[in-house]
Amino acid sequence: MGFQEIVFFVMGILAVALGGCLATRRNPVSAAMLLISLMVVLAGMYGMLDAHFAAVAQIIVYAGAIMVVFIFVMMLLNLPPEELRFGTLTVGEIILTIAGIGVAVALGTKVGQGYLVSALQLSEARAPLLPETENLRNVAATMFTDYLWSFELISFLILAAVIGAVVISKRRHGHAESA
Amino acid sequence: MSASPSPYLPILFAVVAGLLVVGGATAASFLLGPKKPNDAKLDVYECGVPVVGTARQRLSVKFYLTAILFILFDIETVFLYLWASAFDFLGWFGVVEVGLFASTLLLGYVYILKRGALTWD
Amino acid sequence: MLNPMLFDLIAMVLKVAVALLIALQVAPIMVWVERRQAAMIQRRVGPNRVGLFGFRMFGLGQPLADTIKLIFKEDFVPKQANKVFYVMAPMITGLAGLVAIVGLPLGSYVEVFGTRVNLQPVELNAGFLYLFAVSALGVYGAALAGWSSNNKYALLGGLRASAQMVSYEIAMGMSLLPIVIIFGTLNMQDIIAAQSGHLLFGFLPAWGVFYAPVSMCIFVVCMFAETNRLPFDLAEGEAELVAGFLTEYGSMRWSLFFLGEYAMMTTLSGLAVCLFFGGYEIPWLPQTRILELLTGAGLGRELALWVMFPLGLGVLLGKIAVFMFLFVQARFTLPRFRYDQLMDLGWKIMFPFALANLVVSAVWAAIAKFGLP
Amino acid sequence: MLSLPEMGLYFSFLLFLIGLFTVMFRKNILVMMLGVEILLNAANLAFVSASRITGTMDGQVVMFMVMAVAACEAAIGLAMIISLYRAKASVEADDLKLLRG
Repeated sequence: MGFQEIVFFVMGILAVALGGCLATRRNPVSAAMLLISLMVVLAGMYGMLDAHFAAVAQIIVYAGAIMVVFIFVMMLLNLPPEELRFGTLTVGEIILTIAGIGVAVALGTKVGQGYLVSALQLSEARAPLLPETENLRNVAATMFTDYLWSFELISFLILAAVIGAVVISKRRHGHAESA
Repeated sequence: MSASPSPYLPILFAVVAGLLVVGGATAASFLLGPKKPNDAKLDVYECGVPVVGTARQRLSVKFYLTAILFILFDIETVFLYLWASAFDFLGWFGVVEVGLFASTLLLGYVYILKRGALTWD
Repeated sequence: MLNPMLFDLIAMVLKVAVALLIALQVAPIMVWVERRQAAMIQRRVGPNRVGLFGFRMFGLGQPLADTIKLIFKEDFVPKQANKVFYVMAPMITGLAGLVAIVGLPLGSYVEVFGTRVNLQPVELNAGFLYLFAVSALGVYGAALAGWSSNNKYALLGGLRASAQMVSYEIAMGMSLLPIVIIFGTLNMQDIIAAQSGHLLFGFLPAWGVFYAPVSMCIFVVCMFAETNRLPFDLAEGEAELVAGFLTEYGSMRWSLFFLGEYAMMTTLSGLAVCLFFGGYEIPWLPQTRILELLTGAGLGRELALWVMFPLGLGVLLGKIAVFMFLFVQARFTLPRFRYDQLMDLGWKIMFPFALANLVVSAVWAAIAKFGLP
Repeated sequence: MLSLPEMGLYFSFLLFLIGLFTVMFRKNILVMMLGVEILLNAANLAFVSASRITGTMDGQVVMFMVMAVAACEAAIGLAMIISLYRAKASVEADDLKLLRG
């Protein structure tokens, strides 16, 4: 159990603890701030998994862009702290939860993990194309050659998101509204 | 200790040292500063004008839209950095490929300008 | 010989300490520089009263006096303010500034007991993107400060400041792409080395600014906007919204905001210097030449490297000082933008220019590197 | 005991559980959206661990795709929540019964 494993384990436990604490916060803004710290801890974990550019991109995109909009929306909708709804669980939800936890535990056992890891071996992925250069160049080399089509489709996805965001937030004509 | 100290150790150390400096300054000011709160001082500062309305009304949608469009163009910047770092490996093929990517997003940007979504009132 | 692990640890601690000291020294000095330069521009004297034992030191004691004053002023939390975030906001801004400056390269390398020590405290695989990540986190300081101080004007100021920082971040990210394309790497040390070797057209130093002048202009403008400096400081403009998101803050918390702002200004101008103006290299006299001269003059190799470290650091700080002079000069000469002009400039002018500049330099670099298609 | 990436897989499914829990047991739509973000981050962690296990770069490439999808989802979702808030002045999930959901 080298030092790296211990540090990674501690960060994992910290991430799970932050997630748990986040799920039970009454004030949405503190929940969002906890999610930002969760994302920074995850960026550290990516760094330890040798995904250096993923760590920096995670902070720039998730913690630096997506959460800014969450914070904007939460701050400006002056939301009252919400009382948590634990009591009223419907039967369907109980069954769903048990089934979910059951599947999760099955996946978590040694057999499940073995299945997961073996599933990864089947894919015919190539070895990194620029092995000893920066991690960033490897990712780019694989992305722009093997995953060419999904990269182009991503641009259409973002285009749709841009047009959708503009259309949704424009005021519908003849609809009085205060903001 | 681990084979080679990971490149993230200095960041951790800088964050801890920064927290010490920043926390120390706040604590020093909290401990050393006088503590005589009175209502006038604690009231909201509105240049002396009595406060009107609560502080948390809703504000114009422009702020949300700016931040939302920022996310989408930030994703584009991350993909462009990926391509720029492997520019010499990808050659002309990469330039054409990313050209398509960027021109599609340019369409979105032109749509925003035409629709006047970012004109501040 | 002490074991390599301890050696790396000590080297890392010392490098981070030097970087943090620079950041902590910048704030008081900049306060003095701003007042003196403002005085010079407006033909008045500026602070020169504070002195020790009758020796006036033309006002250099002023920042010291300010710091002590700020520590002893009362800091209170206004009613209904969200106490946790009210105290946390200045810490986030201050911390972002301090953690960002650690990413700058202070020099090339130094050899101690034969092992080579790289003089960049934080050298990540992703190079200078580390600085963008930290400045992206710095936005929360302004947003939380505005919201948590329960004051309409502070909320509007905090919102405007974060919206402005956010929209100029894209143009800043886009503007540095040509540099990555031309130099092929994100690592600042390699970029500086690539800038110092040869001469461009015979007499010009091969600086980034001559390769991509437009991206330098866009980056400098975005630097002003990113740190809320005039002419982009509408969020805390004194005449506009009382003091923007700083309205409810006093004493030390107020100065923490400015500590973070000055540290972020130093970091971004350091980044501009390293990418466009050759970092710690003297234009026509690269460090390798100096090393030969020094070792030729009889100094040992390690001692020569140790002599070159303060020289390189001095050159870097000198170039950053030029940018700081530019910051302060702009503050007292340019009028402030109206908010819609400011956002239009960010979205409708900076972003298209950065994109066009990227297309031009990508095609030009592709032709230069791979010949015509 | 466990190599680093396998531990990553364990933590990613723990985070997935927490995200699922947040989405199911919270009334405020915004906090549900946070739950969805946790789910996507758990998926990202699993992809990066898988990329480390197999030693190829495909995991990280797909991670950037997931990040782009998450960004678009958050952008559109929040735009909808804003217009919904303007219509109904509340963000409680129970108030949205127009479609008899």
